[in-house]
Amino acid sequence: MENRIGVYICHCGTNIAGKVDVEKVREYASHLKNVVIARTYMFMCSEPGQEMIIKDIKEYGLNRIVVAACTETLHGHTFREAAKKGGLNPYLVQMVSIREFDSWVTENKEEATEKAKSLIRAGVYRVNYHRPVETTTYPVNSNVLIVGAGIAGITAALVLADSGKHVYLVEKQGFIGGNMAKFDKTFPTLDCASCILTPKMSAVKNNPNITLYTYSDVEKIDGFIGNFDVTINRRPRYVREDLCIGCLSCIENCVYKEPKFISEFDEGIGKRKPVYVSFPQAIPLVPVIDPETCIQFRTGKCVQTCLKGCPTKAIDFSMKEEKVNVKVGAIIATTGFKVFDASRDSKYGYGKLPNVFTTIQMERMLNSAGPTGGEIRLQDGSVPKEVAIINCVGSRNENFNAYCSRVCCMIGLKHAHMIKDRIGADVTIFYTDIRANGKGYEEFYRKIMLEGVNFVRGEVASIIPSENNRLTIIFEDTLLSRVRKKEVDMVILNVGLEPHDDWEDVRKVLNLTCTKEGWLMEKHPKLAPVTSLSDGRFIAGAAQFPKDIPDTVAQAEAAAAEAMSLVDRGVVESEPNVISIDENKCSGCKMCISVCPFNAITYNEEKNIAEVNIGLCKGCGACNAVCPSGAISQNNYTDDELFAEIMGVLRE
Amino acid sequence: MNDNFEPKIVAIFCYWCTTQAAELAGTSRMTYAPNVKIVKTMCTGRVDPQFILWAFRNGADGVIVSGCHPPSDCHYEDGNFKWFRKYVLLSKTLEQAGIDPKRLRQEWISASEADKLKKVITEFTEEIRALGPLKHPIREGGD
Amino acid sequence: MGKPKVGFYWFASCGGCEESQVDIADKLIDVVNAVDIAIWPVALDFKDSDLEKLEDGELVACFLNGAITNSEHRKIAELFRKKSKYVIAYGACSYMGGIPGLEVSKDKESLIERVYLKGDIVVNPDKVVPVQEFKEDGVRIEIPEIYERPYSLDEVIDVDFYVPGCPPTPNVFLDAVNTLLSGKIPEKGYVFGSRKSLCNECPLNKTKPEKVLVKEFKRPHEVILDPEKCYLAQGVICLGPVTRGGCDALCIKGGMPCTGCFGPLEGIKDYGAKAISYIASILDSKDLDEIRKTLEKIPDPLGTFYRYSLPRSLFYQKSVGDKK
Amino acid sequence: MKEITISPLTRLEGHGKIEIFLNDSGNVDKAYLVIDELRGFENFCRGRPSEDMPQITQRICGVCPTAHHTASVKALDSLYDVKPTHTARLIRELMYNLFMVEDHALHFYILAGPDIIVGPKAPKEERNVVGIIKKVGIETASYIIKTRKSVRDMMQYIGGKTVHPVFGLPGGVAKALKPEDKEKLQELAKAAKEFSIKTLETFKNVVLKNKDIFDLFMNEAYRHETYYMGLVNSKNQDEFYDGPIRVVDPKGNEYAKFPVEEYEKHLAEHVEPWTFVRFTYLRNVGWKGFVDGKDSGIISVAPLARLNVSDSMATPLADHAFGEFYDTVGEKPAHYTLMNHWARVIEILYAAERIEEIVKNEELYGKNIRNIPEKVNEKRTGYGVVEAPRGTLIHKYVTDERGIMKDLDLIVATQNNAARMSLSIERAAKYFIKGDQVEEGLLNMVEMAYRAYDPCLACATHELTGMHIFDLNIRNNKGEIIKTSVIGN
Repeated sequence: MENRIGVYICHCGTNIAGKVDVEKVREYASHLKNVVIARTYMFMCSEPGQEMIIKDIKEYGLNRIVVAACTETLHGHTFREAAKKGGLNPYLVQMVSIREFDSWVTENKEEATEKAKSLIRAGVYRVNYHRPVETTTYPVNSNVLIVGAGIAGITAALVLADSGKHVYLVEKQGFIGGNMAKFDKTFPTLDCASCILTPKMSAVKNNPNITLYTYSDVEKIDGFIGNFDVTINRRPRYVREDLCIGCLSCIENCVYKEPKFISEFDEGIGKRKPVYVSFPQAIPLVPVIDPETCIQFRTGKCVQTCLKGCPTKAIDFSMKEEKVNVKVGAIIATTGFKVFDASRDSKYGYGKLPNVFTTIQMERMLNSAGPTGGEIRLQDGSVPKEVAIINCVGSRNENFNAYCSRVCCMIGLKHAHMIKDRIGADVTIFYTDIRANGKGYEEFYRKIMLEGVNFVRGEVASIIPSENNRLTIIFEDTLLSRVRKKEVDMVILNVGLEPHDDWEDVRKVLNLTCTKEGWLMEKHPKLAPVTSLSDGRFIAGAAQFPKDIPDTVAQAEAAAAEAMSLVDRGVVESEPNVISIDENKCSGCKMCISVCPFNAITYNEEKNIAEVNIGLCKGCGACNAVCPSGAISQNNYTDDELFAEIMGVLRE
Repeated sequence: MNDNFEPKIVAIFCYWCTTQAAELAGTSRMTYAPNVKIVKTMCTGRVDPQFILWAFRNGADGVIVSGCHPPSDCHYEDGNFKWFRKYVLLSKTLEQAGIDPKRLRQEWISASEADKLKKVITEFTEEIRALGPLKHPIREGGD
Repeated sequence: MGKPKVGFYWFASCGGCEESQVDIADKLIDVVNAVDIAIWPVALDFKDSDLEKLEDGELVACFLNGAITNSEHRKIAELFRKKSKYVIAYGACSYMGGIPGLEVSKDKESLIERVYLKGDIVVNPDKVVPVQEFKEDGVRIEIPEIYERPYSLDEVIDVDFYVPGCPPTPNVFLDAVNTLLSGKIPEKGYVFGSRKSLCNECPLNKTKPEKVLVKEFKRPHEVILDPEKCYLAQGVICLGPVTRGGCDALCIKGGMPCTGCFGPLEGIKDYGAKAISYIASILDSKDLDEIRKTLEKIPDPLGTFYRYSLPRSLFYQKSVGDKK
Repeated sequence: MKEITISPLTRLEGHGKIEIFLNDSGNVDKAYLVIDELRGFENFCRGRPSEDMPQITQRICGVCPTAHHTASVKALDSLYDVKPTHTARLIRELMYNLFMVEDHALHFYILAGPDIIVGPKAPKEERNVVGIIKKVGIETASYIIKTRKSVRDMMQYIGGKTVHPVFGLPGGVAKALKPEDKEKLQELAKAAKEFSIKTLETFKNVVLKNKDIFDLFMNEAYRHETYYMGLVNSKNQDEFYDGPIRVVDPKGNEYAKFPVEEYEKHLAEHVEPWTFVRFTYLRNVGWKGFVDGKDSGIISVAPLARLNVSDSMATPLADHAFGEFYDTVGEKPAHYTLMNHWARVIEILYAAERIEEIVKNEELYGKNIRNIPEKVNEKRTGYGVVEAPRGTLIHKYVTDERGIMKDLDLIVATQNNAARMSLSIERAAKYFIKGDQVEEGLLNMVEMAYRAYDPCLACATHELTGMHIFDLNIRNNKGEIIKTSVIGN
């Protein structure tokens, strides 16, 4: 039966119609071969727009649909569904982007109109070759994997667990809580971070629907949306979680009487023993033994007082790596951020000059549970009288990070307030612009100003030591545009946020897309802000881009909701773009097997042909490109479809 | 010479990286030459050298293929490398057959590099404009 | 009615096609008995007046070998088309342009100069070169118009079937003859030989690993091939995967890789491009520079991947059968 | 004068033709051998890897591909300075002699046979394969076909393919023979020898025992006193595969003996505007136009020439036949063109005897068939020469340091004979065609003049498209065709 094509051209308000003469294009399209009806409409994606297609399919006996509008990424699904409602196989629809690929990127109206014609022509040529694609549906595993147990991961985990989904929460560190666990107070309300976080942390611990894997990494993810097969690697903490009761007597009894090793959690300003917990309320309250510093591991000749002191003999020096396999239907990546390493920008003298700290170190210093018990001290133990806070360290700077880290301004204000509040020191904030664009933020900014904090709009040139351990800041006052000096006792560098160093590996393991800096990419900034480009994988928190706690929590709950809607749906469609092999054409030359990255194709010795396991096929089409017998065709990307499309964009 | 010559250019982009970059360029309203028409495949590994010859045969003066950055951006392990290998061998063949290999351009443009996409498209269009229309028997095939 | 009339003819060919027809040897007699060979220059005296005398469509089939390289070839080809029910392009030259078809990528002028003026041992002080029309006291000798390039037969006339090979093997020839005699006429454009590629019948295919990944491609004279192992897997370019089978893997049995004289299978638009696609794809390297260097060592992609098919390639083929 | 017009005749083009022009008195004025098309191996081989040449250049000719293949692979040996292993050389020689047997046999029985066996003056419709079968009987006929086939099957086994073999590689061959092949080969050798003896007998019966034909063979019309050229071994014996090129003058004295690397010194090519073929001649004697004699550089190659440049034959039976030959002809060199037929059957015998020797040699079945070439020689130039059935065949390649072809020069057998062929045609025409009485049988005798050379126009015109038939046109003084004929070679 010959093809009957309907072409639908979207105005998208003025987004398209403002540039493209849609009527002209419609007129042109209506004369293309096999086109039965061509229409334009204000918003094709709207209910009436879809109805129009459904109606025409019945009325005009359409068996092919071309929609010229935004992009397939955005609305491909919408129009496939419409076709389905009209009784067509959804894959007999071809979407043509005349917005993103034309009206939005073309200046001249005539040119935009001409381009739209050729793109639509290509779509029409192509759709002629579309074949119905039958996708199977797979049951969805209702478990969810969450990678990263900071405030984002914890929030998402609780939302899902409370709704009865089982969550596997994987944390690289020995203890959950992420960066937030390090904070003292949160802006702008100044309520204490732990008061918010600790209840959530223990809720995680106590929720039977949450399996927590700390000190662990996700090693491998196989399978596809709805049916992921996850391999988790649990690094040995040498204290057995099943036996430990969290009395911490091992730390008591460690042969090191005093903590003498740098505490990572305390950002270098505190010390710990070889056996440690990050902080007293840590979850899980099971210490970690660090083999780098533990005598038993370094020499093998330790008296093992920790073990002797352990009531349950939970200490086990022979613990090994352990692989755990879990099956999940959805994945949420909440891998968080790291702060900018201030020593990369030498002008601040960070790491060289005493009394130059970062905001995250200050958080620990301010934290009553922190190394200084909340006391603000210089290296020599004295109390600073003059403190400088320097904003935008590593941010808004082409040499490091061009972007604004969004949270620093508020952190600086918070610290200024707390320092004044606790030690009454004179505080000066060196800022570029103060960005206080959140609920109650501007008010907070005002409040701090009234508290008498000095604000200098300045660009710091360098910090040099001066008499009695003081620091001289040389800077350009960008309001007076003069170079000035300022002497202080303490400098706090307001460092920006960055993706973790290992973002590439994480991206690869989770098969996500990242920006060039390494932030996780969302499918669409507005329409799908917590959905990744890879099916069944969602993202939340500062791993996507720097954001404060309220935004992070909001995103986490959104991601949880997205994941829930997927696993509650119960079924997913199989990958539609899989390949098929025509065994009457296949010569058994094995070239496809050689290029398949997923070992989805195998050789049938006795039939002397190749066979595909579509469960493993992820639809890249590499085998289609090489098949020298023309026996392989990839759904929705057959040779004929692509040849037709290429010809279409070029000529009548 | 070719004052009113408007190059015809086909751009074959992989879905994951360069097509996303093109969509980002759109949402960011970055304007570029209308000469370039995008055809998408799931992966550059899908690109068959036949497509390139087919494009030239049907009137393309230039072809760009762009995918995910090597080594590890490809969502199908190494589709980008598979394309690159074909590209190298094909370019040499084009040259032998008397088609300037500059008319086939290979790029890596990641999902976030809309600016690079704009730059590449603009550059390439000008380069092809300078080269002039493709004159080769491959054109006589045009039916 | 009498025996079906058939005709044989050659255009620009080397005579190998005739040899391949004669090589059916003993079976030749059967063929001769089954049909009435109206025209066969290699064995029987023939003038094209004989051809003109025939009724239109009187020949059931004609087997035409050799590429079309001048106006006279075209004239006779058209005559055969008129007189024959089925026109069969016989052999690589007629089917795809063949090895002399490589000429399409070169220019004619340089040839005349090379051969007649710059020939290594040519003595030609007066710069004499052959002319289209030679006149000298009463003597007049004409040479037909020579085309710029060789054409495959279906670029000049409508062709019904193809017999591939350089030359076709006696078996494929017999298969074609017998199929037509049996009356089971295949669909238009049918290419005789196997429906599958050479690998399908290659005795070495079972020795080919499931994943063929090659570190580098060696030129055939640089290695001693193990005759018992897939040559491609040994790193030598073999075009078996992309080449129609039916040749009994003669070259393979002769210790050399396939060079593709049987041409592509159905659904492949461009033989060479497809060859490039799989050869490049199985290169085992994820280092851009290494990839460049390694592939640089394939000295002549055009001549390697289009050795028999350049005139019929997407690069040069005149009449495109792929019109949308 | 009365014109004989056989017309209308649309002339066949796109292949060679002989143009004979009559003067006012209707006698032959001029005759031309015209080859009229361009192919261009010299052109498109450039840029190709040299190792592909054995397979590419043989597409010049599907009748003698083995000759081109072998000359080509020898050029590669020399380009890479690599000697084939002893086993490889034996395999190449075996292949080559098998080829000589079947190719010579094809010519003697199928192409020349009609004239010799059926008879030059026999009606045209009988002068073809069918006529021969009638004459020699179906058994003999099928015996000939069977033997030729068994030889060609063996060639396929050794070379991969019979038409366009693939086995040749610089430094050796692609495929080794197995010890178990010995038996097969010895049987074949035996069969080939019997066949060649029978063939020689056949020749004697139809020619020597038939006065008319013998007189025709010894007819002045077919006699030219030219130089002769061919390969010889160290004992100045007829050689196909390798050896120096020897040239004797019309008196039979050695004029030159040189390795192929020096061919440019001794040979030159002459160009005529009315044909695409280049005429080879002796550079130091010079081009004197289409005339024979000691002062004309025109040379002749092919079987008769090879015998003429040899002092004897390397194998017993062939050597005996060689003696017989010259005793009968009564001169050495023998200048009678038709004697090529006799020389040819003697060479079949020689080739068969060589095959017998080679298959006896245990080393033929060795495993060591390749020496891997290192790199191209300083000059980046390779020379290869063989005796094709139709005469001396030279391939010369120039490459870059990677062995990629920059240039090639091919001197092929029929080209070496082209000048003398033109002579023969004109002379025979003048002799047989008098007062435009162009009688069919006589006309065929003109054709015989060139057919004796077994010319391969595909080869002769490697620049050109191969062609195997050509027209013979006779035109009156007005240049109008008064008679035409088509000749299959």
